[in-house]
Amino acid sequence: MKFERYGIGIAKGMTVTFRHLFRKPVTTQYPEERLTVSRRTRGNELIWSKEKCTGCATCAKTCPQGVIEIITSRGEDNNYIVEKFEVDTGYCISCGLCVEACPYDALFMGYAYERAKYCRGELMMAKEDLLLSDEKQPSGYARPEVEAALPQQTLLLDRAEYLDKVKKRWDLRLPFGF
Amino acid sequence: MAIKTEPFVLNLGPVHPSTHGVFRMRTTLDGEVVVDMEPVFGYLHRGIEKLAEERTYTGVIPLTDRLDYLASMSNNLAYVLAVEKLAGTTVPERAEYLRVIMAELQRIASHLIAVGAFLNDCGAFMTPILYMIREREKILDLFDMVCGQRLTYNYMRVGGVSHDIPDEFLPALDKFVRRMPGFIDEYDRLLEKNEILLVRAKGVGILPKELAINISAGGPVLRGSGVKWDIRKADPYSVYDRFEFDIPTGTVGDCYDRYRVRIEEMRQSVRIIKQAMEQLPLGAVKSEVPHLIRPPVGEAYAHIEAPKGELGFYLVSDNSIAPYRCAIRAPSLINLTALRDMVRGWKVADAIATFGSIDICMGEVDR
Amino acid sequence: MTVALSGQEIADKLDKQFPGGIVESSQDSLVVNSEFLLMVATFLKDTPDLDFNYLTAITAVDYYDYFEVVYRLTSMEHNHSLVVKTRCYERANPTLPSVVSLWRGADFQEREIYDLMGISFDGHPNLKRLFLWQGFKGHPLRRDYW
Amino acid sequence: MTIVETSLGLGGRLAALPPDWPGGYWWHWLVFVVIILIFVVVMVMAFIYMERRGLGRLQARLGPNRAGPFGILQPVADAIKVLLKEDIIPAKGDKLVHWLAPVVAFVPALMIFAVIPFQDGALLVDLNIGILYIVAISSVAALGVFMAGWASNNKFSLLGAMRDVAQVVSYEIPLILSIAGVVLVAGSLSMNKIVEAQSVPFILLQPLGFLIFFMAACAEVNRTPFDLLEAESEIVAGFHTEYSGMKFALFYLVEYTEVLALSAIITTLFLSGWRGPLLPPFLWFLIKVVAVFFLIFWVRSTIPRLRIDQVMAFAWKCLLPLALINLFITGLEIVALPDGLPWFLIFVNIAIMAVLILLWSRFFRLGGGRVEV
Repeated sequence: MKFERYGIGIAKGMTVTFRHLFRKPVTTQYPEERLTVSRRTRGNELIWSKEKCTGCATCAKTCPQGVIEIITSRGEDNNYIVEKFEVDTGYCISCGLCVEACPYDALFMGYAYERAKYCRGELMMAKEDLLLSDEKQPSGYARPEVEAALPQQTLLLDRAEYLDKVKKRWDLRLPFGF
Repeated sequence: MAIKTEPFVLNLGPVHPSTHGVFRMRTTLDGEVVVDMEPVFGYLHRGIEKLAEERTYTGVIPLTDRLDYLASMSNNLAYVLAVEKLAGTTVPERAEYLRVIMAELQRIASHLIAVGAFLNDCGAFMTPILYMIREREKILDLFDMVCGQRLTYNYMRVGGVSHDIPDEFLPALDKFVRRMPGFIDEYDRLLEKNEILLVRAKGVGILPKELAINISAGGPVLRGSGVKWDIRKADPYSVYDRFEFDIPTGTVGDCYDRYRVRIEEMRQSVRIIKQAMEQLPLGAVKSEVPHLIRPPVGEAYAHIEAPKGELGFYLVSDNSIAPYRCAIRAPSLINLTALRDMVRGWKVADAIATFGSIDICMGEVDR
Repeated sequence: MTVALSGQEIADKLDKQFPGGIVESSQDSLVVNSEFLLMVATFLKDTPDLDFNYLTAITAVDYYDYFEVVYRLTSMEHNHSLVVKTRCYERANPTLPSVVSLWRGADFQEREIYDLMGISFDGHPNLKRLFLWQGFKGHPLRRDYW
Repeated sequence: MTIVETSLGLGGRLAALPPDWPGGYWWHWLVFVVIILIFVVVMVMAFIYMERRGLGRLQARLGPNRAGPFGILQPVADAIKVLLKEDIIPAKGDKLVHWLAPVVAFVPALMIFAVIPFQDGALLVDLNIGILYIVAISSVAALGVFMAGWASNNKFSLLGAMRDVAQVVSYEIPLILSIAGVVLVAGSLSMNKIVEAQSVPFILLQPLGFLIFFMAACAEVNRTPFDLLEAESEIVAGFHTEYSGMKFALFYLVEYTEVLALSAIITTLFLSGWRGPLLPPFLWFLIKVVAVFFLIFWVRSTIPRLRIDQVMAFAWKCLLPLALINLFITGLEIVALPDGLPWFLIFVNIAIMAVLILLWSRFFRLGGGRVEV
């Protein structure tokens, strides 16, 4: 006679949950604790280099959503002058194909991820909004030279060690995280 | 004396806590018993097959991310395999291995969500799914490291993959692969032998072997019914013929078998990743492919073993830069064919559990 | 490895059985006259050395002149596959026989084709639109739909 | 004792009371009503906080920790949020019944506390049939739930309400039978007397009774694994699908009040109530209540939900026979040893419990429940 279903499975499961009471929680306290994002992150903005862009419009052709609008005029040295470079980031799906396609490394994905806007109109990015600035840093997506300079990503895998390093909220320092 | 009862119609969905998206089950109930059930789709229909006809061959890859959004890598892989077959592109060895690693990581991630959601549907209040999301986060971190996105990866390209892995990827992957079996054991301890789960899932929602084949089920649903059929073994694509792994199968095809098959598949995936890491060669990750691909006139079908079943892309080319037709064999949709047979006569709670055990993703069902 | 059976070889076999049933055959596929579709499908499913018990997928392609419906069959027993096609030349009200009685896996896929391509399937138990709502005008996957 | 003394002292000034009533009746009444109300509201808030933080920790996350230090004001924030919400009544619902349902559910839940002894003699009324009163009152709450389900004009609500009625009626029987065992040992129905009789906690003398009571009571107050009536993965929110605002808050309060009552009753019946060394009795009572509550939400965090027919089968085929056997064995022990039960009976009873559970596990069947349609 074999006894197997007298509650042993439930008891086992309860030990598993009980053990979690003494583990560190994996949650990140977001606004206070910020993890370093991937070096190749495709943040929700595009960065455009005025100097490098030749106005070839490869990006506009590649974009699957057709959100890049580019108008050029003929300059003095037989080169293109970019009159208009507009990205409707509301329709952008952050696929990064434009950045990969750019033959002159003039486009970058943004490193920031908190670029929500309050109205739809602000999502329309013109030339000036797309330029590199202190706030707008490029990510290393398809740009190995940028990637090398960026800090390493924090992984959940290394979270236990990571937690000891960051400045902790005071209630996180208490036993069991309470 | 028999009690006179009257059936009534209850709409489970489209907005319901456990329909995994916007699926609707129009159930006819007699008390608690499901007398009839009709699935209603289309709330997430975005016309991806039509959209694909308007985009370049590379531009379709981001669309495939949005099919089964819990397994974007697998979708990418199936699509690029089809284009490569169509255009006759060769793929460097290293890229093949990277694809396998990514696809298997993705399988683990998708199965974690599938199992977690199934257990949640059975009423285990959030605990299993939260434990499983914790592990899935680690996989998403790895994907993020490689391709900069956590859900819509857009990683595979025709003729390879878009980027080589960064230096810190392999140590992190190694750490993950070493830890993952322990976590799978923990999930087993949590609920495998739980009496309540057994009574809820064993013998419930049975899909017999013959019916499973007849409805063209795929993936864990087919294997849970005891059919040893895995495209990675039956029709090896990429470099799957170089790895050793088993195909776990169930016996009767109930919810519990499907749940066990998914758990075992995660172990096998870890095994494949380990072998792929050992064999990973050096070299290029992308072959020379023109910016705008113009495959010759013709057609090609490529299928892979996606986490949810056989995912196939049927491409017809008319030698232009966009596919003439891009048809998708969506496993989630086809696996639902027998849902009515599986839930009829069971209680509402069983209908939910059975539906959860099939594991669908509405993005793929409705396309 | 799943062996893709040559359409020509199968066509030779079928030609004796169903004279006039095979329109065209190539290495990859064979095209069946739509009137013979159900008979050919039954033969392919029930013949022991073919034994196509698994219907992988059904798709339809619009070539303006005709619709081509592609049946992708697999045998799990012998691990081989075959592509059967059939054509439908009418555009206003294209009709094909349904294979749901043989493979129930065709159920939703035929409904999907009916919905998006506008091909009706005779003998389908529940031929309704799958993704779009009843009363939707047109069939979006046709090439002339805008 | 101090509270009672004060209340008696204050009551001495009231002259117009009937001579056979204790002098401080009205003062006693007033003081304890206020105490119970404050106790219930504060403890419910504490329970909500503990459950949310505790579940968070059990599920490898933090739980709410934003509102106030440690998130201690989270229940307050929740309450404010829920009270500010629009009150919606379904257009085709029965408005009066819809309005009445939360009240009908809440009042009996609160009334249970009338007989819970917080410490020796500190209770609203020491009814000599205390435990019988609890059993009677607690089943009235099911009426409120059913009214809510019926008046909502929603099929999910109705399914949830039907499940609740079926479940409560079935589990009442093993519940009472397991209480009967305790009453036999204690020799009284009065809650205070039951506590006084527990020189050894009855959980040791009545281990099987405790298990049966715990499971049946969990089913009575609809906690996992018997939370069928609000099974969120099946019937959305069960009977309170159509409730919002204040009325929803009231149902939420009912749920936690019932759990608090359950913890208090278990403490009183099986964990020797306010008795304990060193610490003051009231604190002992609180500690035990919280410990029982921890067990309840620990169970909730771990195990899945049963199906309705399995719930019913469990009540009638497993709990009821076991409760009867338990009552029989207890009766035998009492008859055989009329001078009080000796300590070695603890081991005997635990052994009996183990044997019975093992025997009943043989009846465990899988895969049933399909109906031909």
